Amino acid sequence: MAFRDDVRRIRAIAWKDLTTERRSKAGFNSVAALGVTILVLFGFALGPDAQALRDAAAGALWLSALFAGVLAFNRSYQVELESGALDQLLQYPGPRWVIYVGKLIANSLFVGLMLIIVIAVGIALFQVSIPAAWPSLLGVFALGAVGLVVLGTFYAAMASRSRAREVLLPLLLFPMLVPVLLAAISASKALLVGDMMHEAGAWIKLLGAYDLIFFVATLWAFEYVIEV
Amino acid sequence: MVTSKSELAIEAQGVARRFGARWVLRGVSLQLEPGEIVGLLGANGSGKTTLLRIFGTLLKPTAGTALIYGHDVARETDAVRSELGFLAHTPGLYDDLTARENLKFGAMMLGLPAGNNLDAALERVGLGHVINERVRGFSAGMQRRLALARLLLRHARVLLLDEPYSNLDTAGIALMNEIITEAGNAGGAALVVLHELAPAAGVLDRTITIENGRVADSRPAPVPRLRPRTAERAAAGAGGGR
Amino acid sequence: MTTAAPTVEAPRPARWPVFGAVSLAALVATQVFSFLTSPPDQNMGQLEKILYVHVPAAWVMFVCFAIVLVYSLRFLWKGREDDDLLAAAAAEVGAIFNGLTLVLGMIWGKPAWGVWWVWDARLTSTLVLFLVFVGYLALRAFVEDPQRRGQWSAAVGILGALNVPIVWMSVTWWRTLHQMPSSMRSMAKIYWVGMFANFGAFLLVMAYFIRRRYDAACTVRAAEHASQAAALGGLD
Amino acid sequence: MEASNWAYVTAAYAVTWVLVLGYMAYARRALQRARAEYRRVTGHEPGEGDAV
Repeated sequence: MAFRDDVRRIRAIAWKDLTTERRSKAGFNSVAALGVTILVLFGFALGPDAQALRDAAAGALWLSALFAGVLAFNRSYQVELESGALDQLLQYPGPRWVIYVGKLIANSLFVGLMLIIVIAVGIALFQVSIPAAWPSLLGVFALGAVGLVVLGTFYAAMASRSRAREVLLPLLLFPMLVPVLLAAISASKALLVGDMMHEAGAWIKLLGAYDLIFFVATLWAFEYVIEV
Repeated sequence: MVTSKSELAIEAQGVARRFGARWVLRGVSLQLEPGEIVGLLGANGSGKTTLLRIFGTLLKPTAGTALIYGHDVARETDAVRSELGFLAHTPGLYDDLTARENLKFGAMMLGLPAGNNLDAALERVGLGHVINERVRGFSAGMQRRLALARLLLRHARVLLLDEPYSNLDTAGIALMNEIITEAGNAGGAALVVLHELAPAAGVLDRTITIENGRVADSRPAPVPRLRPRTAERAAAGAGGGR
Repeated sequence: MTTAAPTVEAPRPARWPVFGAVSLAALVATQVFSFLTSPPDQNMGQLEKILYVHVPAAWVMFVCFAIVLVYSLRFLWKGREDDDLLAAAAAEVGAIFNGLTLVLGMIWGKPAWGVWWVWDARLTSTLVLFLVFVGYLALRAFVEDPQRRGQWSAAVGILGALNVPIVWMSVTWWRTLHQMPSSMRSMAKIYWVGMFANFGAFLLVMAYFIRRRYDAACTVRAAEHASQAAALGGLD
Repeated sequence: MEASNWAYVTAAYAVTWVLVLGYMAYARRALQRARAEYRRVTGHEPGEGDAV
């Protein structure tokens, strides 16, 4: 019974966040546009040589997603802070982790959609040919995105409510995401060239373990972060 | 010396709160019985809102104890939250949701049905004509009415209202008073932060003045509260103080 | 009558300065000892002597971050403010030793590898750890409310500590899947004696540092509590 | 190689000692400031009874 209440609350928060985000299209559009812009800038930095571009494609893609994603995470709490909505949100009874999970779902869809756009543009710009193992590649993107969103949503709950939120979120988040970035970039890179060394599997396992560990840890710690 | 649970609706014992180096509350003690409606007066920065937010589980006291129906606001937050109706200074609405969607969100979070009851609440606060319009276009007064409709959904035993009359027109003030009085007559307690007494005339039992973070004065309201017949009130009070 | 914020007492000035002097003397002694006992390495010449400070500094840094983890968990569990202050002191001292480890690693790297920095697994994960705890200290600097600062930084500290083995693993794979693994060459026994002696001395210095920083934090908080008592005008 | 190595070893130990002594001085100053503030507020030395 209590569990059904929690599920309903999670649904309410995810629905509310997504509806708000959908209605203010400007938010999503500008975040996705920023992701694409960063990708283009990477293209300039890496030069016109096709092979160099292809080699760096996976790294450029993930970094663009990361930089654009950071904006999305702070936005997710901006809605709550604008007219004191967080005060009301905290007034509802029930465990606090439902707020986190609701926001996690909304942010996952948001970042997932952005990632699709960035990937599509990246494939074209960096002259990448889609490998035969594309379902695994999709899995890598999903696992990497989850890692990104889990920690991003968690740290934004603090950063968005502190002074200097613009600098604090990346400062806290980026070092924590090193394993995700290494794993996602290495796995994508390996899969793009056909995974001759069979190293993608290990990275995918690492991504899965990372996601699981930090999902559980943040779920537990969220109450301490949001309640003060 | 904790009083037995549910004897008092709202109670503070030496509540103090510090922000940085500044002491906003310096040991506030007060008690509200079930059915009591109390106005909280005081100059700007005297600590009224801070006290209200402590009762509303949004701030933890730096020292002292605050209780709602015997539940400690710092520890038994869930029990306290299911008793509370909190109207903050800001309406706390989502601008890109419609009036009805804002209520629907509240109802879902509270585990209430989201059907005709929402429209009825909106009608009651005079927003029946803008049910499906987005809050972004609402005036400040309309937003406050919507926040009031959301408050009505909760059927709370304790109302914490922070300057509830600001931005409201005459009809809105009358509506607010009606809702506060109803809650009081049903045995609920209300703590109302005010910066002037006039709009709350005939609503309050008592006023408490906060000065410099302490209770400076507690006295009966200048205009006594209009009550229904005593028998009803006694019955309602007994029911509320169960 | 309950009090939400447990009080912190100002520690009286004790014999910690003596302890500090002793630990400094120990550090001098162990360094002299290791200098005298270590023969020059065949390949590295005198360079091996850097390891006597580099490796113990890295170990001490891990000890510090273990303290951060333990006391952060304890703070969230019990809510005692002094646990938070101790975790913060350990984080700061840990960051100092972390920075020392990095600089010494670079000083070692220049003659050994010919460059100041290589993306070696050890150096890289030490750098990542350093950044995590710079974030921890930045967060503390940006948040005033003690309760909020305590709970937030405890969460950041716990997640950061949780990340250490994962970072280590990922960076190691990242290196070894493409290149030869970088491992320490086997060393003569006499090096290990010097290493552990230095580690012991560093531990004493670490304990002294943490204690001093913790004392300072407690004194500051106790002064604030005292001004609270004054503000409350004897209202207990 | 030998000669230049000594320079690196010296640098390493210099960095270590500068850091250790520097941090020690910093910690000492911070503690003294905290104690001065405590004396100003309470009118007595830290640790002399009256824990709140």
